[in-house]
Amino acid sequence: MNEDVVRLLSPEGERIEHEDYPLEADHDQLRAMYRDIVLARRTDVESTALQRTGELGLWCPVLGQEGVQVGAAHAMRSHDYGFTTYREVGMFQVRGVDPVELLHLYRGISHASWDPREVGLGIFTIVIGSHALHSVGYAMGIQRDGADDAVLSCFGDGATSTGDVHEAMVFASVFSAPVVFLVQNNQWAISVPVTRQARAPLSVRAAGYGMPSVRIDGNDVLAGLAVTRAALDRAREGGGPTFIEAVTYRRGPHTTSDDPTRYRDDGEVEHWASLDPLDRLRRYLEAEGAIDEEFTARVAAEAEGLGERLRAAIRGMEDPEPLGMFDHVYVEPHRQVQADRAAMQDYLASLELR
Amino acid sequence: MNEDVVRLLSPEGERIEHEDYPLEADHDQLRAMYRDIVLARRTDVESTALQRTGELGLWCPVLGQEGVQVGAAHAMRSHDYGFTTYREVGMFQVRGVDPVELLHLYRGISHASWDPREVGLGIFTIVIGSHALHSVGYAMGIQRDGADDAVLSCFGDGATSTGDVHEAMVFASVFSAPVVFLVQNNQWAISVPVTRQARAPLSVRAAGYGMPSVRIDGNDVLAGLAVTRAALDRAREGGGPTFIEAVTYRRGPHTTSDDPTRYRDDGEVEHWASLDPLDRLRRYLEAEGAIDEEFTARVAAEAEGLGERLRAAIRGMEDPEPLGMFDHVYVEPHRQVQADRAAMQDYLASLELR
Amino acid sequence: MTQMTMVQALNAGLRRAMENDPKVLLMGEDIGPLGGVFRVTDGLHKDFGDLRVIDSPLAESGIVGTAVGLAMRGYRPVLEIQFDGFVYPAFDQIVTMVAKHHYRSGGITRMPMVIRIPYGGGIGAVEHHSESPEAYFAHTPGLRVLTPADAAEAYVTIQQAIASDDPVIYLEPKRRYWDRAEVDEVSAISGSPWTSRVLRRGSDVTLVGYGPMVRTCLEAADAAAEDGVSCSVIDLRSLSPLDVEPVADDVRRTGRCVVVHEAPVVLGVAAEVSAQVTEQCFFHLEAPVQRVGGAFLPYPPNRYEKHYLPDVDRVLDGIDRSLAT
Amino acid sequence: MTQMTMVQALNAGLRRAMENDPKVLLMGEDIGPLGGVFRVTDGLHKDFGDLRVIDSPLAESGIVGTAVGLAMRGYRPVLEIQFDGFVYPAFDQIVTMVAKHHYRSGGITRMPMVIRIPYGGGIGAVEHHSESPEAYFAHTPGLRVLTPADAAEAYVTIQQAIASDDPVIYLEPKRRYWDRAEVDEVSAISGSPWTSRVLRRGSDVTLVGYGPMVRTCLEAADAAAEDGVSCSVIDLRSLSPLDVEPVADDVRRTGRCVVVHEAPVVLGVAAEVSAQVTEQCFFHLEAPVQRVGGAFLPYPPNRYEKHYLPDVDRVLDGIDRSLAT
Ligand SMILES: Cc1ncc(C[n+]2csc(CCOP(=O)(O)OP(=O)(O)O)c2C)c(N)n1
Ligand SMILES: Cc1ncc(C[n+]2csc(CCOP(=O)(O)OP(=O)(O)O)c2C)c(N)n1
Ligand SMILES: [Mg+2]
Ligand SMILES: [Mg+2]
Repeated sequence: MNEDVVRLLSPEGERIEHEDYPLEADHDQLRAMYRDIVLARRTDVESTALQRTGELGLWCPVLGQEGVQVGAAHAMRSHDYGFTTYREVGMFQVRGVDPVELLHLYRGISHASWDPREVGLGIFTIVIGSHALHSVGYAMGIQRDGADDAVLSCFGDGATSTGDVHEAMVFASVFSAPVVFLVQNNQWAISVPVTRQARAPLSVRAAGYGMPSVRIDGNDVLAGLAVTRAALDRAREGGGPTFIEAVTYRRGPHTTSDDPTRYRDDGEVEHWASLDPLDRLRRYLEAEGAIDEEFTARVAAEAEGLGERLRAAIRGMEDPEPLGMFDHVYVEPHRQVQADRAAMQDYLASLELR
Repeated sequence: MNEDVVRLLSPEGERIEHEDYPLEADHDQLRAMYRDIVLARRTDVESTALQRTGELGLWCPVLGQEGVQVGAAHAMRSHDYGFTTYREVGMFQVRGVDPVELLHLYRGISHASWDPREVGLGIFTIVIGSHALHSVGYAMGIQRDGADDAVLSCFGDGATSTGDVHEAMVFASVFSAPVVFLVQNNQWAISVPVTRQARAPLSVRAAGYGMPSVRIDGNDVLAGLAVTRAALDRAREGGGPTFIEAVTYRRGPHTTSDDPTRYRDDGEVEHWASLDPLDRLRRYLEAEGAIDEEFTARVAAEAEGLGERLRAAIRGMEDPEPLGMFDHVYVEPHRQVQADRAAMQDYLASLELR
Repeated sequence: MTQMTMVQALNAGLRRAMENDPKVLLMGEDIGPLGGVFRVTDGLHKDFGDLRVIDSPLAESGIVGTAVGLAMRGYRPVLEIQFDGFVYPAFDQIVTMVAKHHYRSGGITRMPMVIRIPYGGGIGAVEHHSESPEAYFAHTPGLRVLTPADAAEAYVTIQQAIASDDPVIYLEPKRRYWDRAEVDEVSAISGSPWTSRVLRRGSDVTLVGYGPMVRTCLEAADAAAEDGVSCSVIDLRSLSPLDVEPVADDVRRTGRCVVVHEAPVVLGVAAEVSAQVTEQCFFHLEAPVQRVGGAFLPYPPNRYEKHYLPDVDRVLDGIDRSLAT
Repeated sequence: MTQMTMVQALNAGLRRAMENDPKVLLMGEDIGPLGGVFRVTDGLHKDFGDLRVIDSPLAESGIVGTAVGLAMRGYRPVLEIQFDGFVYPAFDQIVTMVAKHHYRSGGITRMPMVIRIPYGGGIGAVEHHSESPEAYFAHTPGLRVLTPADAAEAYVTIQQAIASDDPVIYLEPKRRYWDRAEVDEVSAISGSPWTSRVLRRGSDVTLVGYGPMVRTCLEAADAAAEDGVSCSVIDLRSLSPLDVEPVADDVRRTGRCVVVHEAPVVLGVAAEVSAQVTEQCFFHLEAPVQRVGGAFLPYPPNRYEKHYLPDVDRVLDGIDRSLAT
């Protein structure tokens, strides 16, 4: 990893002070973050397993990136709003998206099913980069409301090549929108290395928009928390957007359909395993005396329970009623949808008669 | 104008040495550039007049921007290739696009009519920003040919906000394509000031792609020549892309349909008139003894002749034959076009019978 | 009643929508101090300020994409795309985000948004300034598509589009921008815009058009009447949903139908009208539905447009073809 | 003859095209060492290297836009768009640049380019991975549109598409990627791809499909035969130009026509086929052309797709509707 990053916790779990990002270590929050990583990881492992047994069509593993996700999500206030990619299990966990909702999606029952207003997190789109613009628009809405909320907009290194991310940076900067861009540079966009997206560190892009940027250790939950919090606060106070590049690594395959042996070495993966975000947080908390065996056992048991809940939920998931697919195409009645629905209803009835 | 620009010729016409851009002043080339500005200006004035009298549907005045256009075009070798916008009359002049071709276009007889291979300049598109990508692809082709040509890609300040320009910079940098991006920052995109496109100087964008950049005085033909030549040479030698921001000003309306009094002050226009690129070149050449009255009179007469030629050409321009519109939709015969053409032919014949 | 051009009617309609609902805001290129290249937003920036009339950077995907976020936050953005030919950079945001968002959110998040696009030819413009992209949008589930035929319609339907909780592609026939009509600014707005309008009843042929071609159809009906052919004229007005019922009803009487648009005929709106009318009136049709529209070529240089665009003669030719069967 | 899946056939066809013409090069996301998410380009990067098999940055407009420049320089780029739902960011480059360039250049500059797009549903994929965008392209003058129905077709037509001097949108029916067929790698390639293929002659109903629905139509014809209904089956293959003549010829015999596709029916390809067949066979038709296709909604979550997608029963229902008139 490039050493030119903000890091508050070493891979060995030692606390590093950084003059720009002082952080009061609140043990409750630290414990909560530990728990969130463990639970996110459980959702990840369990869902991968459910995909392997054919219960899910697909899953996007997050292993290795939970540090910055959980840290940054903890930096958000409840009224703040987040936009994520598919790989943001740590964010979902912290903001309170029930992982069962994710199972619905990857099982093909719904495209999304949580209420963004309840959790302050938009449903994600798979179309890379396009939500960066939605983030900025949402932030422009906050401005117009005169509210002091802020938006966290997450995307990957691959996404930075898209026109939409560029246009998002242009709009955010010229309108001083209260938005923080958080790029998880996990080194890969499926099989394409980040060097195919950029010749310079991604964080350098920000200056071109007159926007400050920070490069952080993405496997350091404390850096994720402190730097994101500072940026969100700056945004809500009218200081405009900030760009954060979190340097991290996707240790698993891109999705359960992917075969990373075709394009990368195991050595790389092992190196990054030694920089695991949970390991270093645990070491730090143990040294601080903030957690003990009883606590870790309790969290482990909770994770077990979560795993069981997910397996049970899958067993109970039934295919939706066919006519449900006609719901919500429009808010107001639309002649064509009504006609097609009626025709489908007749057709289904005719099948039963046969 | 921001003073942080490369300038080799002061507004008063004094030569300024710049250590990065030494320039041997070749009098023949200097005189040629003088002539090109005068002729481009004549094309511009004449075409504007032809639009006012209803002979052309539209015209895009270039007044004020001819300095960098002519300088940069003179930096190109004959095998180099350029991509421009609609406003690049100086480029067209230098590369040898007959202005009569432009009249065809703005009169609505053709979308374009010159052969890009002959002049080494692509036909332009009005869709802002999209040709930046074509430039990069063309440059990638040069790479694959193993040729030492280079591409000059011109666009405006407004274009820098488009996703396509961003994607062009990404592709150019990661593939080290032999292309030079030349932005004519003329301060306006129709009625929108450049501050609505960017919070920082546009040239700062380049660093985010790991690309060098230079900001130049766009009303200084020598800076345009020297800086573009250096960048093109760097590109052809495998050094990759360069980004040049030419700071200049659009002194006329956006097009003949525009009404700039709605959005800007005359004072601004007057200020920039005092920085005119032709005035300063003339002062310099006179002081150098590179031109005399006889020369300027000869060029003036040539411009007169050009004006007459354009007026005569317009008088001779006939509307095209209706069936010509079916030509060149496809290279190979296409059933639908053939059928539609035949139907139109029958229809036109039936009208004559009536 | 006030005499207005379509530009003035749209301006008045936008103003009224902004007065009635503080969540309505406008965004687009050059819509602020300049008032838009056609002056549709003239004076609105002055009266409603920077926060509600937003001159955007030059980026169409950015305009539509940020509007998606504004809608999520509870705003009702009304966007201007400067010309038909410049909507394509925003196509991804329109078809994958705007069109689908309510559906994919399971009905939780609405996307009330109007995307205004001056469209069509006939004004002698340069390339990319005369296109008719309506079929792309009418083929896309999740969008609604409206196009006014005259100033009175424009005044009413722009407000109805803004009031709709679904996203609306609002296509303004630019060659009719300067046509005048009586506009009723006083009465409350009523009626549904999602229906076809029967403008004239005839007995021989049903003429169907929309947007810029409605006037052309009316003129053709006049000309046909002189030749003793009596035409109905129907303005589709809404291209999604299509309201084919009134057309089918009329065709059941006339037995003949001619559909007119500027866009290329192949897979143009007339193809759908033809298919539906034939499905519904098969035994009433005395001739196949005739389509009059653009040939299969990119919009040509404007000196060709008098031949490219359907005009009264071309519509009469379509009527003749129908009557010849 | 070799047994191949469609993926293998495309791979072999691409390889042969690259061997035959050094100007052919491939570009797309993950098409290099990974071989594409469907492995269509498997092994090509290894054998042809970085300069001819280009793993691109994640930017579809960039892929198509740079290919325009490559074509201007004399190359023949063959692009891969990873999935149907990701072609829209490139829509502007495709419809305003690729489609129009030869025309707008006055015939001087050609745009030989193939844009490969895996399309359609039926594989239980997540959102944006199952769409059928063909009507957008078939409505766009300047583009050609091809879609193979099986491996043998794929092997031949991908090479023909690459050899075409016009730009081709090449739509690969991803649910048929793993279907096997006998592929002739030896004979010289001949015949035109721009025609419909009559696969079966029947006497009662003309079934028309393309891409993924060809197999479905053949299966439906088998099932109908068991009920004593004899169907012709025609594969359109080329969606631009459409070759309706063989369909019309057949309908003149059968009097009935059913057109099938996955895309939404409204303004789908079947609308155009219906309109043209009706124009050409008006007095031969015994029933209106029936359309079987997607309902007017965004592609639904995949647990609905068995209901959303036309299958044998839905095609039989279309046949019944036709026969019922
Ligand atoms: C517009 C678009 N193009 C292509 C894809 C296919 N695709 C899915 S994920 C992905 C890579 C994304 O990389 P990155 O942004 O780095 O995010 P990561 O998966 O690494 O978290 C690609 C190419 C897509 N989803 N959207
Ligand atoms: C994609 C696109 N959107 C909008 C327009 C309308 N338009 C034409 S020129 C222009 C401003 C261009 O500004 P800039 O890039 O600075 O070039 P300049 O005209 O100043 O030379 C706009 C918005 C367009 N041509 N293309
Ligand atoms: Mg990544
Ligand atoms: Mg400008």
